Amino acid sequence: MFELSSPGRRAWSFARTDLPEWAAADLVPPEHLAPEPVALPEVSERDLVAHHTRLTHRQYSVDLGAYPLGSCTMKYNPKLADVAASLPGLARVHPAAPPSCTQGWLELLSELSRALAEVTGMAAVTLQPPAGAAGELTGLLLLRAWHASQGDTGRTKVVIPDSAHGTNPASVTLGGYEALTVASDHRGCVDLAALRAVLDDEVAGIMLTNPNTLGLFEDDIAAITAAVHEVGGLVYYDGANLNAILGVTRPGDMGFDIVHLNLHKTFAVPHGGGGPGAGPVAVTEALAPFLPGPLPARAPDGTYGWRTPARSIGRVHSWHGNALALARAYAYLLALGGDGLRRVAEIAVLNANWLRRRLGDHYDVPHDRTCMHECVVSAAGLKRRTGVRAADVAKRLLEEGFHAPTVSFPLVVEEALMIEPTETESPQTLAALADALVRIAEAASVQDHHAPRTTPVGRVDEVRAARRLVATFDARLPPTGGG
Amino acid sequence: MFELSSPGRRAWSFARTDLPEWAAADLVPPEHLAPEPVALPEVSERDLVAHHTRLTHRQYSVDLGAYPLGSCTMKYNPKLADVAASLPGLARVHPAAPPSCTQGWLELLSELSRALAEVTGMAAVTLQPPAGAAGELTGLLLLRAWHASQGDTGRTKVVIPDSAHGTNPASVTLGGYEALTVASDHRGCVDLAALRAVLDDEVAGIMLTNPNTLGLFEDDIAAITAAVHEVGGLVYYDGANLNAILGVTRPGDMGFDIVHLNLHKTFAVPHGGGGPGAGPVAVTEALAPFLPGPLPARAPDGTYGWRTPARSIGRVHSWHGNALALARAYAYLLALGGDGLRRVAEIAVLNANWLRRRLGDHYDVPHDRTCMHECVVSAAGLKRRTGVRAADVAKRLLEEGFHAPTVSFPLVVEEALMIEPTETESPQTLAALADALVRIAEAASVQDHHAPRTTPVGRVDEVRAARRLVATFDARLPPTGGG
Amino acid sequence: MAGYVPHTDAEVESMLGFLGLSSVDELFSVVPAALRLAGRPDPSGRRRFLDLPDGSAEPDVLAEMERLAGANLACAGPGVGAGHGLVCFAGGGAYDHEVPEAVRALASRSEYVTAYTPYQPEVAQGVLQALFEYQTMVARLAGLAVANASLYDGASACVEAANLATAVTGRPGVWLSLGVHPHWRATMATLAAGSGVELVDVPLDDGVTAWPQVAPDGVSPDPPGALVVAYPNHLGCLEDLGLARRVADTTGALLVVALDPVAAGLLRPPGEWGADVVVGEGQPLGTPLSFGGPYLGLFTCRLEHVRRLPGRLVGETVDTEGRRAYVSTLRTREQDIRRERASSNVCTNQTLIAVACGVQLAWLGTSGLRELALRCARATRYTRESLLALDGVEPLVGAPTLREFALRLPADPAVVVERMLEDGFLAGIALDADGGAGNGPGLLVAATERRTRSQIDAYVAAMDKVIR
Amino acid sequence: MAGYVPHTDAEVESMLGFLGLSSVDELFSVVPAALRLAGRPDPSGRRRFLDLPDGSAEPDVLAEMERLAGANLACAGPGVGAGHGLVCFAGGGAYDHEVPEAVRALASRSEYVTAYTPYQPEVAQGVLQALFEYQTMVARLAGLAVANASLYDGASACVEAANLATAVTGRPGVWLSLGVHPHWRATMATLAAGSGVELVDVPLDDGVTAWPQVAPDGVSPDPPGALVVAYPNHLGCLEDLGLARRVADTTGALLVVALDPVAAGLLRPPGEWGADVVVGEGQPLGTPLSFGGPYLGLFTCRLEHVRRLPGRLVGETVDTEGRRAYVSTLRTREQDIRRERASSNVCTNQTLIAVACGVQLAWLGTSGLRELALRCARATRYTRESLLALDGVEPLVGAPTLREFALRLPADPAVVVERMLEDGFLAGIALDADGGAGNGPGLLVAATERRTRSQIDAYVAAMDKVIR
Ligand SMILES: Cc1ncc(COP(=O)(O)O)c(C=O)c1O
Ligand SMILES: Cc1ncc(COP(=O)(O)O)c(C=O)c1O
Repeated sequence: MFELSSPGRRAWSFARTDLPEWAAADLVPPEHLAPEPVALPEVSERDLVAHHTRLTHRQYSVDLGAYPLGSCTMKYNPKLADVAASLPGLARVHPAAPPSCTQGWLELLSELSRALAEVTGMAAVTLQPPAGAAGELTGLLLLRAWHASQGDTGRTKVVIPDSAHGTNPASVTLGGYEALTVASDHRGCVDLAALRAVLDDEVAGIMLTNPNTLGLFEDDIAAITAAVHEVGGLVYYDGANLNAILGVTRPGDMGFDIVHLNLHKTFAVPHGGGGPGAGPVAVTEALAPFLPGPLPARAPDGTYGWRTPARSIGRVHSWHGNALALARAYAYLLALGGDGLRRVAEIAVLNANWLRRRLGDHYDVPHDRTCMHECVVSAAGLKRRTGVRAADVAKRLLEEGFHAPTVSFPLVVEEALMIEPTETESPQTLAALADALVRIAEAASVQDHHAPRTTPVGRVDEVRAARRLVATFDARLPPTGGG
Repeated sequence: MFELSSPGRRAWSFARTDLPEWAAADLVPPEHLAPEPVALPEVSERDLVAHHTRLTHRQYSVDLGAYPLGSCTMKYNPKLADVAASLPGLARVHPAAPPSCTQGWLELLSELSRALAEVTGMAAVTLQPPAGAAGELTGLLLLRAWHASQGDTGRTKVVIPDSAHGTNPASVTLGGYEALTVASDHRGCVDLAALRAVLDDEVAGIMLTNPNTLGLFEDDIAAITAAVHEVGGLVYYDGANLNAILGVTRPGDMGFDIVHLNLHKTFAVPHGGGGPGAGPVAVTEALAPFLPGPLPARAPDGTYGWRTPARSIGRVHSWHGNALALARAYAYLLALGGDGLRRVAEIAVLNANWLRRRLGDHYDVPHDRTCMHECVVSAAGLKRRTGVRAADVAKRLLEEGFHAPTVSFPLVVEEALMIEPTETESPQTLAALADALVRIAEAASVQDHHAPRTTPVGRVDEVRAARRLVATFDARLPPTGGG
Repeated sequence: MAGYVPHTDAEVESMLGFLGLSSVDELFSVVPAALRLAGRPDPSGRRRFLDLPDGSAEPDVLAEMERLAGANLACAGPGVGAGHGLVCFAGGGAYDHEVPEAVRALASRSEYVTAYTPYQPEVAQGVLQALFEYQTMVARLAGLAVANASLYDGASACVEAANLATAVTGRPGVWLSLGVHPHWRATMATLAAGSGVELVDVPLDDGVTAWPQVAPDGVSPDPPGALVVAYPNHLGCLEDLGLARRVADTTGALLVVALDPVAAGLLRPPGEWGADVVVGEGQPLGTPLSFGGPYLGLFTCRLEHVRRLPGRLVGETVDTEGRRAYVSTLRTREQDIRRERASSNVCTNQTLIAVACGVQLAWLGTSGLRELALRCARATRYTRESLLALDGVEPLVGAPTLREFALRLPADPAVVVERMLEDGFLAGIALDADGGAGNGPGLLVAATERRTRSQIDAYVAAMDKVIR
Repeated sequence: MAGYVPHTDAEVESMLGFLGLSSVDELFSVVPAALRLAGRPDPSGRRRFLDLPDGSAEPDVLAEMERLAGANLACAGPGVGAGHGLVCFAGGGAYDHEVPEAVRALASRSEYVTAYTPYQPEVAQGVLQALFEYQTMVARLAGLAVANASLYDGASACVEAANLATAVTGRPGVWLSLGVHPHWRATMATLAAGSGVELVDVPLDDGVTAWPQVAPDGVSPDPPGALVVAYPNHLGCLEDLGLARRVADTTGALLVVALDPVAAGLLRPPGEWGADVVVGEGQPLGTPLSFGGPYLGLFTCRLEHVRRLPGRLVGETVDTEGRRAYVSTLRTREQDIRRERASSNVCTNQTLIAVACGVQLAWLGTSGLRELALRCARATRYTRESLLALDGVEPLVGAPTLREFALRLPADPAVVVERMLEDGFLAGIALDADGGAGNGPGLLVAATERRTRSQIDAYVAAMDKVIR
């Protein structure tokens, strides 16, 4: 982009105007006026289009094929949701416009909240958090506010299992708590005895995801939530894995108090290369008064407005959350309905189990029992036999035209490959993916350290990137060819 | 696509309906009822999306880079025209709707006609022909009708230069005439003497493009049109090369009677992988009464309607031509305006001449004088020296990330490479293209017969395709890998 | 702006310098001065060469395009009642079908949109394979062996079919059913002036073609090269293709059938009836109404005629590595090679519309195409029965119909259409004596899968009011 | 349909067979029965597990979404007068700017839209390079060395800036100008409850921040870790960043500036004023109003703080062949590696919005960004002068403004906004005492490059009528 630049070239054009043409110096006091304009690329629209179109040809995506990244739920993102989210009546609405001109939006947000409450088995929902981690932090602040409301300010710790996603401990810290890690047991589940041993009146709560990060359903879940409640703690549900249990079981029924959802996983909001997502938080009746506000609310006359809960912790977003992402999720929800959501869970779980079984002869399966929406296999044996690690398998899979699974996570499994096929991959695609993984295992060799060789670039030097930081074009090294 | 199919799988869904659910047998008389449904692929929406997204990654396009195909004017297609053509108020209008509800369309078509008349220097325009060749045939039928109206039915021949595009002679035949070829002279232009020698009262007219297919301006043009008029013939302008002369000179001013335009070249209608285009025909006052109808017309009260010219040859399209392509061209015209059109010609010609000069030391330039919007160079010398032909150069250029020029055309130049950079390619892109062509010439070797090697597929076996025709999946050979 | 030209003044200077020129105007010195536009200086001193306004910025262009779009009454979606555009009951070869967003999204991928004709197959496998799939599906719809990669529209496909048939048989005569769309017939007549095809109109009898009596030995004074008949025809009626085939057999003509591709979801394929060439208008599959274009000419024929096939044909082959690959094939038929002896002059066709059609057909699949046809037929039946229940409304003809039908109204159809606009309905197409194929004025009505019961009921109620 | 699941019943059967199961329900036997939703049979006998309606087909979904969209008053384009949506004079951190179609088209390429976070750089060079370019341009806007790959929105960027500054200085106190957007301040307050950041509100004096007096030796009883100030601030005023820098220097605090990226086209970059961290709301560059999201948190800082940078950072490197390549770097800051000691918990950010912003900035280029800022400033000046000419309308504060300004009206601003809707204008944002940063109720007005003279004149005329 910067190399395409030529001084004075331009893509921009602005509408005809007949406003007075005050000069910059008439409009900006001298001490504030930029001495020179910001140096940006100067390119033609044609070159801009070619540049980015070419870049997209160097980018894998769900639309190009299977994306079995564990813990990420990379399912098909229906095109109809793209269209819904670009309707001018949704996309061109100012967030500070009074409710009298945003009734459609308020109804949408209100109905979406209701549906998410039903799916999770909770009482009330905030749609403000713009991603999962933001939802977690919101949840922890709710937990804090709730304890404070009980006059209980001595709790300093939040328990998390060792298999938890990194955002959990990080959010715990930002929520002002200390993270207390409990180990998983041999089944890959929370060790109930170990958990009981750490539970005391310093524990503010626990964060869990169920199915857990190994893709396993925590079957002691009722006992776990009861044990935490017993010591006065609250139980937080990380909803990143909700895809597995849609219409099957609900966090509320399991005894959870606070739930965040990743709409960019479970509800097919496209991931955008790393966002935007949406991380709504749902809570029990008891916690509802603490939710961030304002919330959409329906008046007795049927009109909608905003209402801030009585003891609200305050806002967690500049406006109303990632509204257009919420609109996409709502369109998806309408398309699927209750029946479609249940079907999602059924087929997501079927696909994952099929893969687990199919791969079992070629990879280690540390927890070889019915998994939920994803399965974790290990390349530990492969590594011992051939030197080929999980990361190499991942790179080889890129050569086969698939995206790689999640590797080296969860941390509790050596050489982990965490594979989440999702319900939108057909049996044929699953079979092709499995065949590729089997082929890779069977032909594993030291050559695989050099994979991938057929991708737009070869294996990338991550160490150099960190050691010799070049984070802007201005700090660039002299070109070394390619790209 | 067909391989992805699984019986019973589906992407489709239709709206809720509460109409009576008559069975097929209630609706279709038995002798008409299909014994079994049409066998189509049965795929999921997800797989359909992945399939076509992948296919697009196997396809070069203007949006990916330079496309210097001579005689094709592959310029940047502004995104704003895409949007304009998809406005529901244009895209969702039924072609048989009465004028009272299509005033916007009629105004658009009417204004576009006016602008094209101005650009060509002609009196009246039909927008019906859906492509250049259709425009040619329309023009020939106009010519025929005009002669008939003069009671002159003895004319049987239409003259075309040997360098003409293949559609010209084919259209002549379909217009009911015999094509009479005249040779070009050493300058690459129509040989005036040779032309005069064939002109007689059997000649109905001549078809020319100017600049001609060698990218050269026919500077005897006034004499040529006069000579044809002298024997009672009409002069037809193939507007495929109009990009070179926008705002510089006009067919009408040169003495042409009938002009077709390729809006998918000159007016940036994207080529769509081979259409749709639009091939409006513009004519002089004398020929206007013969135009196909109906034409958009403005009533004295300012409203628009349809009017069929008095002696119309009749329709040449099911409806009103490729309307949405016309809308794109109109948006482009509004964006460029008169000043922008002139600028197009200036820079298109500048780019072509720069390339001609830059390539002159490495390729033969049969007619090394100022060219217009394209230049024709020859690989004849290269072939003699190295065995590498124009077609090899083209394939090598694909490896360099560019589209190839037009090769083996015009037929009058041995080993022709016809290069049309267009005005939307920057000097940097031009330089890179030229560097690649120079590199190819300098490193030419027999290896080049195996190019391209880095494209989605290697050199394609065209002979086999024709010998063992497989034109549908049903007639397929057993798979041979790939694709 | 200014033509999307990237060049800065400095770059133009430097390029001119390389050419030894001092101004851009010098490039045009090869154009005789007398022919060069002189230009007039405008108030600002700049020369204007064309009598056109200066260019506009994107927002201004879009505002103007939106103004024009706003001056039309567009067809509304199924969920929308009167007041938000017209509810469309017009057909006549252009139908208001749903285009799924996935189809729209894929067909507007910029690689498909901004590619040229696939002259370099190595970098055009996307378009080529998409066309190959399209050809396969269209051939199956027709029940024939080969389809080309598209023609301009239904009319041009019909023209080419007549040209092919007259060339194959060496007979210029074409018996053209008046059930073929009047605009197609008009186009055929226009182009016949050049090609020498001799069209003989064949009238309808109660909605279906009344072929001339032919002596059983087929020896007729002027035997045709082709019979052309539409299925369903312009009045919506189902023609007897078996009869047409027998007439063709007796006279030695080829049978050309113009097929509606949506109705094809329920009908026995013309190929099974013995059609030699099947053409059609592809718009109903994947293309919005678009004020009549770009549409899509479907063209399929028996394998034996493939060397006379007009337009482009994609074939499967292999590359140097033996990998499957696609390429334009049998190119010697085409005008750029065979020139004046080409089977057709078609060069640019409607590729992108064909790609959209292929995507749409795959989205529908076996069961979806049938379901679509069924839903159209049901909506049409319901509309027809409801309208016929109105006082003074009668069928225009008696033959069975499927997805469209013609009525005789107790009022002038053109006036009815105009008045129904006020209620938010595009009531249909008013047929004059010609459009009604000689059956006098009538109203042609089609209801697609997008029409809901409440829309139809409201339409019928409005009609009831208007025709009184 | 049904969840876009491709599986046919036969395929499900066969997969279950492979697993030795006889029903899908058995897969869920690992879920304790007591927790499993039992489901209730519906009238058709099918079990319903959730109290939600059944799924709908695409046209029905779109019709419902269109109904909801139609129940909002959207902002109109520049060419459109009253009657076709609202003409927008509201800003307050969310501005009605043009998004060029090229930007929209590129940012909606499905590879960008449907990719995950670039964990596998070899197949993610598209997103990575686009982010690298974005980082470069945003850093230049701010006049600082590094930018991250985005945060959620302006508020979250401000929160992270405060967290970084308090971590760097080891001081929990943050002097927070009341000129910072009230929603951002509210968000900071919410999150401070967990992070322990201690916010001290600093009032405005006549529109600009009145920093506390600090002893010249800087020794204050409770020195802050950061000063946070907006440029321009929420009332549209240009803050004295030189003064802020001096206060920061004296107290040893970091200076955090919340920059409007469009105003940045005319303003001296905060980095040149000595800012340590510059944050901002990126919406004005490439993103429609979107009812407030997804928006874009801009975050830039001095190089020395890069190891505390929140969120993702793309760096340039090479691949095994020495070709240029991009990759997420300094990942040890991030939560998936450093876990509870991470510099931030951000994981998913706003990549696609950042990509759009990068495309938009490149579309504008050096001269375009300046031109955009100039046009906004002109429209704003014209609007301001016209409104001030009305009886009883006064500036709310006296400090100079650029692209937005606040007025005192002779009527209740909330009522004025409501009444102006009837005339087709979103008149601005009604400021209560808090939003007015203590200056009592007022109206906050912004006019972007999309506002034409005639729109502004009509707006002022309507305002004249409404405030009387
Ligand atoms: C288990 C789990 N929890 C939390 C998150 C965080 O969500 P987000 O990336 O939206 O912040 C993720 C996803 O990345 C996750 O997989
Ligand atoms: C010189 C010339 N004439 C005529 C044509 C035919 O135009 P079309 O392909 O639109 O039928 C072309 C383009 O292919 C051409 O280059």
